[in-house]
Amino acid sequence: MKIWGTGILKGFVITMRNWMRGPMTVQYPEQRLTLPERARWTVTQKFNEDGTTKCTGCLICEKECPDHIIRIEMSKLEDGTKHIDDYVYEVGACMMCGLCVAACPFDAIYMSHEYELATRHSADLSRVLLHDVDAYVKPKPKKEDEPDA
Amino acid sequence: MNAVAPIAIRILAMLGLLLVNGVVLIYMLRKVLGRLHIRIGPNRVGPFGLLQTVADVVKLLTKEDLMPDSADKWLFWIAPFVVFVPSFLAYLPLAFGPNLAVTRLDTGLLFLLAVLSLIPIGVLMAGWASNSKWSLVGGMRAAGQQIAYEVPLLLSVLGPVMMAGSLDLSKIIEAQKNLWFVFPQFIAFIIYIIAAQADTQQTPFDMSEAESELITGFANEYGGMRFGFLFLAEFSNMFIVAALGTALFFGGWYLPFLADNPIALSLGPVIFIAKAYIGIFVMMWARGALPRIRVDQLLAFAWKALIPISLSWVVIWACIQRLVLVR
Amino acid sequence: MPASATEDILRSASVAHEAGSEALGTVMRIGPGDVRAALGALAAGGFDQLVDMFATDTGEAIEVTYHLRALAKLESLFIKTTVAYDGAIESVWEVYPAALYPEREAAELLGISFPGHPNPKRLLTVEGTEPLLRKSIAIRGPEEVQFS
Amino acid sequence: MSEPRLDVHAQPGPCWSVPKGLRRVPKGLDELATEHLVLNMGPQHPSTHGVLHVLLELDGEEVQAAEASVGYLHRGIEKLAESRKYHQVGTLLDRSDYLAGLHTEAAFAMATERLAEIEVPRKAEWIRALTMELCRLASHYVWAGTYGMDAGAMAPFLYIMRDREMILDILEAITGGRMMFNYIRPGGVFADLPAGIDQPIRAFLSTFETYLAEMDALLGGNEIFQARMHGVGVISRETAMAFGLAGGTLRASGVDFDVRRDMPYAAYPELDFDVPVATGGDCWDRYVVRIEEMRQAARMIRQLVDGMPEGDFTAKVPKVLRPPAGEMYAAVESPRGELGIHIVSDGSATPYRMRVRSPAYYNLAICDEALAGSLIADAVVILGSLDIVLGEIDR
Repeated sequence: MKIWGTGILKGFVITMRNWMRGPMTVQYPEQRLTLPERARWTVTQKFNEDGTTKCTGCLICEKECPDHIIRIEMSKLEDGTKHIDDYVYEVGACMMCGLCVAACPFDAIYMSHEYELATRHSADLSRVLLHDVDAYVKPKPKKEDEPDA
Repeated sequence: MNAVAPIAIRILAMLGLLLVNGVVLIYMLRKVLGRLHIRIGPNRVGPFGLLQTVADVVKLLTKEDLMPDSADKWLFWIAPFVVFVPSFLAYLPLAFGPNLAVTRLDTGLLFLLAVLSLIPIGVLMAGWASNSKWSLVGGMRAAGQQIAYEVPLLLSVLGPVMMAGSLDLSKIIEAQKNLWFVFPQFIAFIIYIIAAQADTQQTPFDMSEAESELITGFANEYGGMRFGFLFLAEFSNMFIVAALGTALFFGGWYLPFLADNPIALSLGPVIFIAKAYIGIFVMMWARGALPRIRVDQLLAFAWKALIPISLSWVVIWACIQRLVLVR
Repeated sequence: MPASATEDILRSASVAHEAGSEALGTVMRIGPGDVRAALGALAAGGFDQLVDMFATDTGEAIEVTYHLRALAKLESLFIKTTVAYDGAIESVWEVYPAALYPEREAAELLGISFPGHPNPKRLLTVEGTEPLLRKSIAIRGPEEVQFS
Repeated sequence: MSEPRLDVHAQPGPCWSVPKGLRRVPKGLDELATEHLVLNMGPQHPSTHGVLHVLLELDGEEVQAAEASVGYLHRGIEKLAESRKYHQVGTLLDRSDYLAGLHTEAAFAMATERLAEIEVPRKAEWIRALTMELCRLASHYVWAGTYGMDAGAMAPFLYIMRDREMILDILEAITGGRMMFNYIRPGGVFADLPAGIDQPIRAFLSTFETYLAEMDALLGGNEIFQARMHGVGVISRETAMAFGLAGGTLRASGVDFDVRRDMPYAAYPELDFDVPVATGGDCWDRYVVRIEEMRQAARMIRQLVDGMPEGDFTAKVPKVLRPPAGEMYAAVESPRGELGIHIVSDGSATPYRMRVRSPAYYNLAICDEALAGSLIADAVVILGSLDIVLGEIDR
């Protein structure tokens, strides 16, 4: 059995060399890493320049979500356009896969870089992204813009 | 009454030193290991995390004193003290400066090693009384290991004892005024550090704790201040073997080339403790750098390598001293 | 032609089989009673590795697939057999110890049994769990998922 | 004489024989009649790498029999996949082998492509190979670090985590996720490489050799570590074949098989790499093989970055993929070995049956065989050397 050789002394040297390199810790609340552009965190709504939603209520994201955590409650207005009562997003159950964003044909949602998701109340794990707004109607097929209800 | 008071003060001072040592060493261990692991270590509680250990002590004190249902109640209760008391007793014969010791015993070294060898009993008690299989294995390992490494530890200190011609630690240190024993006794010194590491269950010989195998072994079922005592005893043992190494091999309170300097002499205790802390630092460094040896290899190493070598060194040195040095 | 060589092995072990070449590769279908004999002959005939073994609920019965490989020739072979629900196939662990775990898994997840298995305990689920991979066990759908 | 209490091999059949690859008839005489101790190692043990539960029957410190009890992480991925469309399955498979999600995704994507006969563009193949090799390095880093921790060395783990962090940053920039990538989809990859990604990769490669050599010296160069590893947990070639072992564990036992070379996929036919093989089959050989694999992975990453072709990153794939009815098996060499996905399709938008042939599952099956006769300390090391990921075993 070969024991007590140079390998052990070398181990001492290497650990000391790493001490000299200094700690690699990023002290989180004070220092933060920059996230790359593609980092996926919570799903967030995009808005038009005038502040109206880009969501047309097509329900593709709801169908696409593998975990069924997006729920859109809608009602039809008299003129046949859609009205979004609630766009509910269960952030606590979201696995940030990005499939809803990839599927959205109207570029109405994106994966934000909001990663501090701990909350004190379980109710905060469910977010209402849109509440009581008219669904966006693309200007191309219909030229009229819905006035806000 | 007047005769008792100074002794009581000395004992209390030793207890204070032990507790301060514990607090400082835990902080030091975390910082040293942190830096070796390219981390920062504690830095949130107080400036530079200095109050971290204090916070831990408060935490341990306020924890519920849990006892496993099936534990052997009496043994479980007493085991931490059986571990802790010998490690406190071992402080008594240590000489920190000229005439600075709790008690000066002619057989100080023998006393120290004798009380140190009581510790395995406590560890075995803790392991057995917990009624946990992991603790039992840990306790058994500790017992086997300490019995195996007591022998080379004892044999390795015989060299300095022969050179000094005394078992009194103060006399051994005084004999090193001109020549530290580490130079003539280098082989004994190597055996001493290995055996001392093993005897105090430090990495790479932390068999009884074996984080990745037994998950703190014998201390598995302990919580609160009971665990605190086991923990404290471990750090106090670290200090004892480092201090003993300083006294036996590194000239205690003497500085090289300044042995007669009155300022250096008046700083004796500081020098002594600083040397001991350097030794502790090396022990911590080993903890950061080395993997753990396996238990059968450990025992084989003690019985097949360390004991024969140390035994032959004792014989060789006895011959050298008798035939060459003392005419 | 490797497929015919494989057929020879099966024929010499007097195993009735139905050879086919699908997109998957060479597939041999045998009866559930012949599995032990067929795999024993194939193991002796050079198929030294059981790559995988799993069962599928086809809707009428359970189809068990043994994926063998001859490592020297890098040749894959799929042995398929069909067994009734709650049916039994003799364990092949003495031929391929690799089947020890998958047989336990298939037994609990599809409700078939492997007589001769040395340790026929459940592997993944606890006692009392339904055979989850059967098609009759429904997956929770979006309507049933309720949050908060 | 006391009988082993675990019923690992407790049922001698009518025609009892020791199967090929087993060392011994698993019943020994214990003439000292000492009492055996059944120890529950896990599911919350630091060295079982997750939630593995191993029952050890001990005689003193020696393991007489061992039985792995898995399933604590069973999420029913195979069942859930039957309800998901083909492009949604990747999110599940990321969570199967959570240290190397890209490999599982790639195996599934390849099986789907072969079933639906989709031609994957060359650039997509190269991106796949690049990300998979990075992922392999990240996974091997975790293995090497935890292997050191199993042996009691803490420092290598933290040093290796520093290097892994660089890889995870690169992978996050490419895929958007650090461990749950959802990047390799049927038809290609989800997005093109971001501009300028070769800079961080080259920066990583420039320090890779130094840091790996340091780590290797700290573990493999250490005499204590060597003494712990040599001759421990020997798995013979026959045993390895019989138990269907895969990857580094198989190659350390002397079987020269690597899916990347022998059943080529992605960009591997165009790459120049060696497959390290050892013959001893002990823990030390598994260590050596995996360390060498890391060097080879870095070599491949260098070639992949230098030779990255231009072109499309994905083929034209319909929004809802409906492969024709049939079956398909596709395998990749994941960090743990041959990872295969077997898809049964009935022509609908969801797989009829998906089977994950996970290498760690087969590697773990040998623990009953390999642990018997070792010490507790060895058992920990052997389990570490098998490189198990419980997410993949339990699925």
